[in-house]
Amino acid sequence: MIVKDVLVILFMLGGFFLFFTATLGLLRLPDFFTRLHATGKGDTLAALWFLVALAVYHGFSLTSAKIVFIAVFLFLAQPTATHAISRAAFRCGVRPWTLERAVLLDEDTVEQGGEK
Amino acid sequence: MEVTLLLESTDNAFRVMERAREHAVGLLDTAVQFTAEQTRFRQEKRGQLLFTGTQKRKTQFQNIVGTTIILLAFWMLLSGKFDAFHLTLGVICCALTAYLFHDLLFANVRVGDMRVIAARFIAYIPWLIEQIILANIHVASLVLRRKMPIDPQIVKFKTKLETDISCVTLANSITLTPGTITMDIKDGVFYVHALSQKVANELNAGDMEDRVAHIFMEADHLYVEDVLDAARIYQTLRT
Amino acid sequence: MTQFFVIIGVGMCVLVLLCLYRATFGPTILNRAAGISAIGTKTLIILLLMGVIYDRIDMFIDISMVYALLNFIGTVVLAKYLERSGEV
Amino acid sequence: MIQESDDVIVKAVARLLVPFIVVYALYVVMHGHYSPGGGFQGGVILAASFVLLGVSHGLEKTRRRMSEKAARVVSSIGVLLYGGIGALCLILGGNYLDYAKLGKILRVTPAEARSLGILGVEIGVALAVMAVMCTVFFAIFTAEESPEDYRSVE
Repeated sequence: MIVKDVLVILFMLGGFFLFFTATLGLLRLPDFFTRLHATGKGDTLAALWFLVALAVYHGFSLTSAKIVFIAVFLFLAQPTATHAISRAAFRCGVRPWTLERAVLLDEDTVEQGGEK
Repeated sequence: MEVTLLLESTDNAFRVMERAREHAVGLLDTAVQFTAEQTRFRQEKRGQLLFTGTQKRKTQFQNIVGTTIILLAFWMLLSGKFDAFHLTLGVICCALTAYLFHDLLFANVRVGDMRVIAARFIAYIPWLIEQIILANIHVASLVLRRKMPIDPQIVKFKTKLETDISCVTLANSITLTPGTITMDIKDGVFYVHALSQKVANELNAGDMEDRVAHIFMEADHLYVEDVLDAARIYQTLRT
Repeated sequence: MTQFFVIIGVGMCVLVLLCLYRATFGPTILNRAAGISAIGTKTLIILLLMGVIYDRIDMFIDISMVYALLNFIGTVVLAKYLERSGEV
Repeated sequence: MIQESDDVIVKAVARLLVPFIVVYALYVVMHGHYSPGGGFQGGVILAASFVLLGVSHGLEKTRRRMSEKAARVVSSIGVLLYGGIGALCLILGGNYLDYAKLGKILRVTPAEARSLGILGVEIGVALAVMAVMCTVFFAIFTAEESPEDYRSVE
């Protein structure tokens, strides 16, 4: 019983920490694409940790199977949503933020993305 | 005297071995020819069937039945009630859905090697989760530092993957792993937004692409599979 | 254990408020969309935690699944719309 | 008019997810009296699956499954199912939507009749909601448009 509780608490704290860093990244990072880096990865893994913790807490039942299904769905859907919205930005010609010294994009990419 | 005898016998042995090797190669060649001919014959037959329309109706029926079975399993997982009334409802709903959407689930499936693909895919998941954990540690360490050391850039590379499912696996893996997001796919060219120079270099090494190609048996792995098939046919022909 | 869940749930609510900043003041529509998507994931988890606290997880899990679904479809449709209109 | 998207990922993921979403929506409709949800929510999820299909695979493939004409017919059938069950209860001597009275013609106990009646009404509501949402989606996305229109609206 104690082992189960400790596992649940550990997983949940890990998930909460990842959610916290994802939110911080969403607030702090300089432009849209880098913010997507924070939310796209951090939220997926954090949600996975929470779902694992809840499945462990609930024990083996049909509800746990549903929780596993939510996890599978999230792993399929979250990167796809991230890709879809970053693609929309790319096609609309949003210029990614770069360091001063770096070359922005090579010519080909700029043409492809369309200039605004 | 003995020396010449020994030499002669070795020569003979070598000659016998050479002949045996030639025989083996010939047999393998005929086996490969035989299988090729059979495949061609089967394809011709399938073409005839396709021409008459029989094949199409048959595959459609198979698709509907397969989709119904998969959806019924999903329904039972959701419902959790196994009395006759709810099961009947489930069968009706799943059959209706399968009739409406039969061409979606099995659009691009290559027949025959599903079990191997499933096994390899399951073996791929732990590696992916390890990579994702590394990715999150990377992002967390970036965000928590006061001066974020990032150097965003766009990487472009051409992929050798063919089917859409393998492309999705690769793109979603890229999105989930350290510092990279798939921005666009156009005619097999991936545009990837990378968070720093180091990550971009790692991506160009193409480790992940090889793994995905291995799962779905694409590109150069196809060739190996063919050779193994020929060897198996040779075995059966000999016995 | 319930206390722990309540504390985590309150923490998640604070994170949602932080994300709401990006969803409200984000410079462009795309930033707002990213913020709303992040809020959606967190809401899913909050719903599940509420289910555990009220001991009705079999009921709340259906709601959270619908929430995840609509979040995904909403983001994809928004992306498609922006891509067609060609403006951000 | 939406063309078929040239995005491999969204297309493939939509192709894998849509049948499951539809089955999930039907589950929400059918189990409305045990778990949250019911006719309206199930109908909305059904419509969402059609929207996802239309956005990813183009409007042509969606029309093959649910055309505007079919949507009109289905919405009428849904309303008819709802109103018909209610009116049947009136005819059998109860109040509007007094399901217990249905037991007389279904030959079951009042409790079971109530359950079946609620199920029928929920299916009607789901069909109506789904069809109306699909009509709205078609109406919005088939409208003639040009970039200037967007600017003038904004």
